Amino acid sequence: MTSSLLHPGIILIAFGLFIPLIKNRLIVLLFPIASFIILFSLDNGTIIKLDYGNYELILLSIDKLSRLFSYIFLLILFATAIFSINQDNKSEISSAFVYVGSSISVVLSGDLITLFIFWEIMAITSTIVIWSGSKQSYYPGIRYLAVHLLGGSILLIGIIGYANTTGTLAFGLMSPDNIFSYFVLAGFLINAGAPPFSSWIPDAYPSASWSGTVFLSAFTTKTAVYVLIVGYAGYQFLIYVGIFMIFYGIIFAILENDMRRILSYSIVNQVGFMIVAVGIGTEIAINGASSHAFTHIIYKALLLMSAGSVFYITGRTKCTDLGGLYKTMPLTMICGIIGALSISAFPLTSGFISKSLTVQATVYEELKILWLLLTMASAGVFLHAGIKFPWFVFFQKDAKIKAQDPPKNMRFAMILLSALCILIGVFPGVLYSILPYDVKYVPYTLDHVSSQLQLLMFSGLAFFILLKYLKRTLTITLDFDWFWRKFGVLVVSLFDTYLLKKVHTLIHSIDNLGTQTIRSLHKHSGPSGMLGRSWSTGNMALWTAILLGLFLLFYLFA
Amino acid sequence: MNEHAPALVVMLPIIGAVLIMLIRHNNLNWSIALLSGISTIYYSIILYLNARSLGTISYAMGGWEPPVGIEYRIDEFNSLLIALIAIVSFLILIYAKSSLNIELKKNKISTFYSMYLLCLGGLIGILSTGDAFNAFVFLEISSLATYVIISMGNDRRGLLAAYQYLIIGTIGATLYVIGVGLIFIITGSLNLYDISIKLGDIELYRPLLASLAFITVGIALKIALFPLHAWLPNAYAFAPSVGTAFLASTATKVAIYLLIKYLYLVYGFDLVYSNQIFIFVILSLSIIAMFGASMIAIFQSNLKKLFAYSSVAQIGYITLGIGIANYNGLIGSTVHIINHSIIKAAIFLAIGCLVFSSKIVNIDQLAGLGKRMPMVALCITVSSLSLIGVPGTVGFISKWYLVLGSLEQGWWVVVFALAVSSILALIYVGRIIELIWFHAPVVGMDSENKIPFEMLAVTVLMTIATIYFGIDTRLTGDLAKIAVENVLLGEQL
Amino acid sequence: MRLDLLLRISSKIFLPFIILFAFYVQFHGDFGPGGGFQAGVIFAAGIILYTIIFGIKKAQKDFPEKIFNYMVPLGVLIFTVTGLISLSKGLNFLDYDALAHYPKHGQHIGIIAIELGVFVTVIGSMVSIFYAFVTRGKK
Amino acid sequence: MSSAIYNFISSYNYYIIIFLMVSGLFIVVSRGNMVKKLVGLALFQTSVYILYISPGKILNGTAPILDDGYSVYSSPFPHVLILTAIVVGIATLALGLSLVIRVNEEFGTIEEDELFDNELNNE
Repeated sequence: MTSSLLHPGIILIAFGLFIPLIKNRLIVLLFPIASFIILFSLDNGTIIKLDYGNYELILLSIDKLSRLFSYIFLLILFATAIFSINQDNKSEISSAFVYVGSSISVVLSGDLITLFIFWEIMAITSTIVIWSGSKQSYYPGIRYLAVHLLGGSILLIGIIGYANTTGTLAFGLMSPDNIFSYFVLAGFLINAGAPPFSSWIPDAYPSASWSGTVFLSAFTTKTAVYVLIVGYAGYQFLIYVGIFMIFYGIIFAILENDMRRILSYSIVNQVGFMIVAVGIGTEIAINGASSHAFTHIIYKALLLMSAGSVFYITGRTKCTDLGGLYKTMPLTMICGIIGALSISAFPLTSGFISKSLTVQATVYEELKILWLLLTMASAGVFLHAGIKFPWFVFFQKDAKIKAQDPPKNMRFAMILLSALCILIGVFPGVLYSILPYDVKYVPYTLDHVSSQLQLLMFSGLAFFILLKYLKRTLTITLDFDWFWRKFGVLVVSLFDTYLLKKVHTLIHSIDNLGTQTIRSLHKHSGPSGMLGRSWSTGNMALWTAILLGLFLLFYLFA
Repeated sequence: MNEHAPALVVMLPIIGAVLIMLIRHNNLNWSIALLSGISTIYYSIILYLNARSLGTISYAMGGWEPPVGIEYRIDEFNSLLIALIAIVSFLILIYAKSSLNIELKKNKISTFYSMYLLCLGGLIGILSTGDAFNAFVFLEISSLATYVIISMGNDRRGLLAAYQYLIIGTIGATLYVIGVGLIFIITGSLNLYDISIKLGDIELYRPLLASLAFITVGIALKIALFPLHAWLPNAYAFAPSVGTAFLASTATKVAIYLLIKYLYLVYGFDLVYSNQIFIFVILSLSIIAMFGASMIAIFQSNLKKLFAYSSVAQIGYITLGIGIANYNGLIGSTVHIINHSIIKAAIFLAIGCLVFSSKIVNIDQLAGLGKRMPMVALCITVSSLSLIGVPGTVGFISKWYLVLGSLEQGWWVVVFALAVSSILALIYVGRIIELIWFHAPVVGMDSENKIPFEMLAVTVLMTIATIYFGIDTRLTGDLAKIAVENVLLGEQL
Repeated sequence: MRLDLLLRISSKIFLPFIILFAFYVQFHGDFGPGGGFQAGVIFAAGIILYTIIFGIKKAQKDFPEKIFNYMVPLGVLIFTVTGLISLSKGLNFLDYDALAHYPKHGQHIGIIAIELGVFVTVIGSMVSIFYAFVTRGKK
Repeated sequence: MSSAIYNFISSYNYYIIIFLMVSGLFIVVSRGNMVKKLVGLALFQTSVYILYISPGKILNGTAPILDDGYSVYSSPFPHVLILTAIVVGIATLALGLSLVIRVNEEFGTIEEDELFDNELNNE
């Protein structure tokens, strides 16, 4: 067991448990560094094994891909740890460390059981992170937990069945002939925020605290992307799932008013890109997916940090309540814009070089419709996250809020990540060198840069032309479908208000149904219900007689 | 003396019980109980080792050779359970002294020990006897002792619970005896092994099936299979904590063993499972138990009742394995008998600690327990996680085998039911864990009594066992495998 | 206490015979109808009759409740000790052959011993139950 | 004698057993009074005694006491069993009744319905 202490994930979990005892929060920053050093010192292919019944558990197995994901996880943990030094809620930080440690353990695990165990620890600890937000975050946390436990159960069924039918627990490319691999897939996809469970992300993440959201944004979905890359690269089905997620994220982000919810929807959308890439499954696509995960973690954390800073300082999150902060929070504004440009794949930012890989993969595979959709989606991303978020938060009308830039450590964290965004954008070779496959693609060609700039410019133009309509969408109006169709940014003709209303009432009725089910369950199973009440002796004897009679009757005809 | 171990494991607790009744000395009774407990463990382990090395042991009571005389028949399966029960009940005995001092009146304590040992002797008797009627006698001995134990609790509602259990338990035992009587009329024998041989030549199937029905329903009452479970929650809730832990971890398990014995060793696999209806009934009852009881547990506010309902649900898992009836399913059942015994002992002992220190009976009183009594809180948390079947705990092992078994049969519905019922279990356990760790303590609920070392030690030991056996499956899983391979499916394999 | 003279005198006369009959049934049990259970019930019936006629106070003075409470486990002890004796002689539990030099003789002794245990227990429990029910509510 | 009647008469003991069994169970189910329930229970158990003893009887057989005048004996075995069962039944009944007495002392009633409404389902 001594060797498992040298496991970068487990050591982080162990450290995390001690955080409540630590007074000086700067010490906490050492943990990711320690874990990084351990990981760095281990060679690819290092393995820790444990015997478990007839199977063996592989606690640690490193390859290029898992190394990439572990690095970025540690990096973002480090940055967020700096960012969250002012967070007084120690249980949040502690559980966040355990959460990150377990997601690194998932990434480094070599078999399905280990993966599952850490998978579940992730679910539980991330729920605690959500719960640490505020009093209102209790129910979102419960819903979040419910979705993840459902996913976990499906995953467990899949794992057991898969292990039983194939006789191996090793986690690699899952055989598509085996029905259980689809259970596992479903379990993974639920964590990735795939339909029909996409809504847990915007439901749960924004209800965490200003620092909790940053923690949450990076790990659960990206761990899911990792396991999808390992297990399901090249499954065509994933392309459709990804496309759905992309447009789901864009549409709802545009309709949304709360800045952190906007960013959460954009997580769905960005993960959609990655899943599309996983579905394509070629070398460049896998490179695209993993590099996109890498950069996305950085810029999404950056965006959420700037949103978190705004929330921390002003206590507001609604776009309609904010505005004009560029005067009082200039640094936050600049960092937010860098993140926004990154997410929109603006040249010289990190998003540009990673998203290009994915889009290029469709070109190589001659998937024309897919290419068109992805390009359109890129424009959509620019609209909601690239312009909408900074515009409404920092510019627009002046909301006359007294504010200033956040404390030193938060500023430092944001600057760190902004620098990374630009650094990767300017020197793509650094990122490309740690990708799982060799990269021959060169992002900075003239036509690519110019076409991207055109795309961004026109969608930016569209934004400002349509600003008055967009403003109305802040309260969800009738006009947004017209807006989409008119500019062809997205083909969402089906998605008119009528349908939306339908969906809305449907959701409502499902919600009602749920409440009513619980109520009726309580009526029957509760302490005073028919089932939960103490039965009278006669009642029990009657049941005995009935059961006996049934048995005898059955046997009479047997 | 080792060759007489089959008689000794039954008689030692009974002698202990008698001596306690006779001496009635407040300081001595605990020591006598411990003494007879430890000697029972010694002989039960010898019994198991002998059964392993020599094969099935047949012990003729009074020198009368079977099938005329009463035969004690020990194989790898029942000796395993005997050892389990002996060990668990001994540990609970260690725990009992301080707990009983708080919960019982002084003059009742020696009666309690006596009944405890009598019940233990009866349970071991059921396990070891090879005679159908003798099993009934032991069943009644243990049941009578159980009724007394339940009625002794501080809560006066324990009287109602005991009365109710008395009526229902007696009906169950009587139904069992009717079934035995029918077999006796058909075969003219009461020796189970003899019966199983003679049943091969029987052509009169209908009375045989009727006897199966009577025996199944009779034992089902004792094991609290779902629609017949209603006596159990009150009985567990209002008995003294020690009694609850003891009953929950042993009594129902023994009854389940009896059922398994009848289905596999007496009637035989072919007869029972040629009958689709039987499988259907037992499977559907198990699944209903898993759902219904968990559902009720979710809404309970009394802590002991909640876990009592969860016991009903867990019994559903065990009978599910019996219904699945293949190699893995049976291992699942067997392992879960052992595991659930350990888990429930741990949980109810921890609850006993709570009752001891601050009279906690309701769930809302648990709020902030993690801060007030971290050790006990941890025990409850870990063992209830084990109840759900979190990987790395014992509960997972049993569920694993059950899922494997139902997959082998191709019963998807069952697999699905297992998953969903785990979620239900998660909800009621989650409620508790949430209260324990994430809520502020209730004001004015400081612990009044310091929990004595041995109580805490036994509770922690049991909790560690739930984890240890979840990781190291040699002692539970492998022994269960041996039991199933050699005893239950001896002819099929 | 009222003066039910006839009842009291006749029951006083009958009581020794009832007890005697109980012993007859008890010791006759190894080769004829009878045995500890029946004998115990008869014996207990005698005491119960005595209680009914002379009242619970006098009965409890003459036959203290404590004795009967101890008789219950005592009988079981006699039973188990008999079994353990055969164990100590190397035979199976409750194998009466061990109790004497000749197996048949041993059987006789064994049955008597066992029935004695039953006898004691039955008297104890019968009278204890009776006392318990009668004295209830008078405290 | 027609065969139907013969069948009926030859197995009349079983009809008695079934009647006792069902009526005993019925009393347990239908009566709320706890003592009556115990009476029903006793009746229920009695049916079992007859179930055991009746097949042990052999026509023209005598009581199983060795005697030179007889060669056919009824089986003694069921009697032994039932003696045990009766003892168990007595013990159960005694315990049940004592519980009822205690219940009456504690709660002041032995009607189960009232007890359940007032005590168990009133949390």
